[in-house]
Amino acid sequence: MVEIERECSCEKNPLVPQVCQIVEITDETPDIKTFKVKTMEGTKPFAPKPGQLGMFSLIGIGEGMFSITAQGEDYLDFAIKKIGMLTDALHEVKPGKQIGLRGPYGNTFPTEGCKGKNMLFIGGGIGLAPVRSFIRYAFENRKDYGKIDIVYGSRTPADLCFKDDLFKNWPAMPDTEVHVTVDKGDENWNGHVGFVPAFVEELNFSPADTIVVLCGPPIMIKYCAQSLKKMGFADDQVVTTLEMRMKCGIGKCGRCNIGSKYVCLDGPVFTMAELADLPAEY
Amino acid sequence: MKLSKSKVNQALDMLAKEATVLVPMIVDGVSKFAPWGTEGKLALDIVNTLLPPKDALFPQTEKMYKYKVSAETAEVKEITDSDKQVVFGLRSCDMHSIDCMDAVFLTKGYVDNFYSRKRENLTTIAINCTKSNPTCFCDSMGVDPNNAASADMQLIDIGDAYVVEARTEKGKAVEALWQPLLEAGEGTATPISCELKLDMAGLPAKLRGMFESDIWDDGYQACIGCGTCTYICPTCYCFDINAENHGQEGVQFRCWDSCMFSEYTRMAGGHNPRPSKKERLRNRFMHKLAYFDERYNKNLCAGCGRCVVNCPVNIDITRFIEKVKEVPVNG
Amino acid sequence: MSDIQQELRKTARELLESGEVGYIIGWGKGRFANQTHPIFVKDPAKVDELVWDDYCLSTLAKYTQDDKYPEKKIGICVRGCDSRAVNRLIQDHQLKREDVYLIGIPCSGKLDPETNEPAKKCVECAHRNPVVYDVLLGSPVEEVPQPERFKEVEELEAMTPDERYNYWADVYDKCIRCYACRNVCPACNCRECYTDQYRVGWQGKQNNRAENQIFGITRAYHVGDRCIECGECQRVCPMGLPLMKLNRKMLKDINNLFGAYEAGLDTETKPALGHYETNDVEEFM
Amino acid sequence: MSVDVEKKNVDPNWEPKILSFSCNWCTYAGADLAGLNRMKYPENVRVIRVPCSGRVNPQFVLRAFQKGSDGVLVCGCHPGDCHYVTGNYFTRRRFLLMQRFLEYNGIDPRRFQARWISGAEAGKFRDTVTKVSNDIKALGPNKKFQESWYKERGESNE
Repeated sequence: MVEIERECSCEKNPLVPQVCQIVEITDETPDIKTFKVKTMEGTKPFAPKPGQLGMFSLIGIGEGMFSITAQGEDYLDFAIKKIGMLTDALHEVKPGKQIGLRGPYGNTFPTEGCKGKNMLFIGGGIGLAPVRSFIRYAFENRKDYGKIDIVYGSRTPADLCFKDDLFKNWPAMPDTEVHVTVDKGDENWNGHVGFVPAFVEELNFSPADTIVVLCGPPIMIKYCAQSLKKMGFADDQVVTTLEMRMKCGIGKCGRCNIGSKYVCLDGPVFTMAELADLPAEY
Repeated sequence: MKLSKSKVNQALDMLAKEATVLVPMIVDGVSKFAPWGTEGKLALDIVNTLLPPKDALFPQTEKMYKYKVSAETAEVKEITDSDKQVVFGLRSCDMHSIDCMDAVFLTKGYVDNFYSRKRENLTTIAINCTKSNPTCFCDSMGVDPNNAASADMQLIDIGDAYVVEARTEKGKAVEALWQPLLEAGEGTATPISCELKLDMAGLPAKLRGMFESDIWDDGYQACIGCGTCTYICPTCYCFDINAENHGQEGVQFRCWDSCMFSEYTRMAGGHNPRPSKKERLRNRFMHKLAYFDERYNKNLCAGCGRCVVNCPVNIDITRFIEKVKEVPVNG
Repeated sequence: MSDIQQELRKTARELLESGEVGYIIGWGKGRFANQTHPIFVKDPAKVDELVWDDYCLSTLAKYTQDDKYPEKKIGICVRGCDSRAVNRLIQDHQLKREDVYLIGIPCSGKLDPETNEPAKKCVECAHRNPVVYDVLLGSPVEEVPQPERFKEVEELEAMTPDERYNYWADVYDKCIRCYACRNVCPACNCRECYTDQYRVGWQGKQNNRAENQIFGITRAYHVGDRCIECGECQRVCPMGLPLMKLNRKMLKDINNLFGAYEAGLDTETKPALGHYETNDVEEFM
Repeated sequence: MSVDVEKKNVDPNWEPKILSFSCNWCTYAGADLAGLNRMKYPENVRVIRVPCSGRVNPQFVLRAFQKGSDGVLVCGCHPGDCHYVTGNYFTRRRFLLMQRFLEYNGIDPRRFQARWISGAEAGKFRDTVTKVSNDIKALGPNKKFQESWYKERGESNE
């Protein structure tokens, strides 16, 4: 049903980063921060399409591939969860820190192919970060898309990221519904409690003319995909984005392959139909 | 034109004035492509060196850029040096592996500048094989041991001399340089073929459907998970990128990595899509025999037999290929 | 030898059929006559794949580390070297004696597949008969004393420091860091090797002399008192590096400083670096 | 390839870099006491405090040489006085072997030493580091095991 666009181009050495600057750091949750990045001249480092990736490097410490969660006229946003050596160090830096950035890498969400369709965005935890780039794109081009549903879940209310978007900005958009759930509530939580896949089933979305964009922890993707299937969604109506250990970002270094496809170059965005043809090794 | 074997040393001397000339040598007991003029014994008679010449294009450790960092600032300076190199006396299988690396590093959207700079500066001079090792099976993998089609120059061993066939501009430049040494003469070599024959017809396609096959359940146990097979393989090209820090400055480098190592695919947070030797060995064989073919339309196995000889526990890709052949289709 | 092979297959069949063991680790034949490889036989009908010939070089005990909580006992063919490796692993609490069934095979040495001469590691072997087993096939062979155990080490010790440095620097320069020596070694049983924790900064991944020196020295030092002198590291090294000269230096000093010591002969003798005496040699006053 | 150039072309103002791993409970206190008593000891010794001499991984020593140290000294409590009862007994075995092993790999054993220095032995601390410093000055700069990065940059590297 949807065709995923694949393109890549590069003029300068794709493996050498450009020096950029972190201009702003926002705490999203106790372990997720959003880093706003500009070039040293104060411009946007590059113009990614929704779903694309950037290789973010704390020079001398390490490089990591992250999805670009938002972009503006002159900046890129990366929402990064503290999980390993690089991200631990990243969470310690202060605004003004100069970092290395290369990209954009990978393919993009099928923004064109989805035009005229209803959109169902499903995110879990930090999995909302890549999906958010598409959500923002859809709102910027609101008339191109039908009804928009956003389902988002995290472990606890404190772990919900992009709270402004979830509770203020997005619900205010026309013909849009935002459904939030947490695995475990607290005394101040009045919303839904439960896992995302079950919540999706509860909400019982209609598969008619709808495209699903799904990202979260592997186990959530697996069970959401089953739930969606039960509800009548076909494999090619469900788009997801994968992660793998990456080093080069340009399909050379070898490690992020799933079968003969490289997640950094041919992915990270795949439809469930495409994934069904690939070995289940991710 | 032909080059008498007695003049090979002179020919190498001439080349070495203009470039680093890598020739098959035995250096301290190890056969490898070493710079002509360094200590070692020229060994043009061995079929395969232990270490392939891939180091010339894709060094085990390659510096990419220097950096300086402070608490706030960062500075990056790309390292672009690349010298002229000649690989002399490489075999068809090793030439095939350069073709494979060209496909990886120079196509599919991005050109790898570190590789391409070295590649542009490299001249390849191949020599046909006059005998094969019992572990050689290149002709089963689509490689002709008598002729390396993509080399800049092919030398054909006719006994006491090599017939010189320059095929590209780079090859013709070498021929011009050698002009004073060359004599008129033609000749052919008796073509050889490998004793070890494998039937590769339809194998990549068949393997693609065998990801879940129980063929993988047997044989991986013996693997010790070392990197010998991948490091001595002429075609293995996977790499890792890391930094070497010295206080506030340092150098970013890339180095060979091996899909046989457990941390190769392990992500931050601990998830590893290929957690055991079974998945890792499957990926290696699949990559060699199926995935690469699917992506680049070539066998990533050149049939040189190095891994067959050197695996500490004799894991043998040729026996695996035979085993795949025996599996009934749709079975 | 073929008698032992017959007996081995018979024993293996019985063990598998009775359900005493889940599988048997032994040697199988490769494509070429001079090749064997470790095989794992589960099916009693396949015991004829087991061989015992002049090329059964691999030590097998390390494979128990891939299956730390076996459902049934693991049957392992053990020669002198394998049995010492089993003892070492038991002593390190990496293996339980009751988890393995040891098929002891006295061994009078194997051949180097390249030269067809007796393999170096076997020529230097001081314990040809298994030191621990549940069943012994054939009868014990005569042990060969090794008065020249440390001869190679002494030759190096006789050099000047600079000569030694250059000798080892040349060795480390050749290393390709494939880690075969580490992975094959029955004494290397850390769950995660320090080299794989390269992000911590122990070991850079670049291949150069300094990093290779760190690896070479640390590997030998980590193996230290656990080296059972099976010589596998040196056998599997694709670059043919003389790694046993490092391991034996450690052992020689242990012998000189702390008394006669050979690892893995039993599970009771405390490893040299795993304990201390209050009256040890004192040089640091 | 030779590295036996140590004594040649040495800058007369060259000062060795010596790393001392000192046990928190004894030697570090001893060094402290030396300071309190205004004892003078060579400033080219850098002290790294460790909880116990048993904490000193032999790799620390290798890394120190790799990163440009000219000498390494490991100091701990006297045998029998370990704060953790047995730590230094293990240190003793470990470094008896390590010293010999480094020597076997071509390092002069004077470049890597271990000493027992208690919290009261300020004078012994001063004497030991002074002696080690003088020994190493006499030996000249160490190039063995060093990363090429430092070798290329010569003496200006700090």
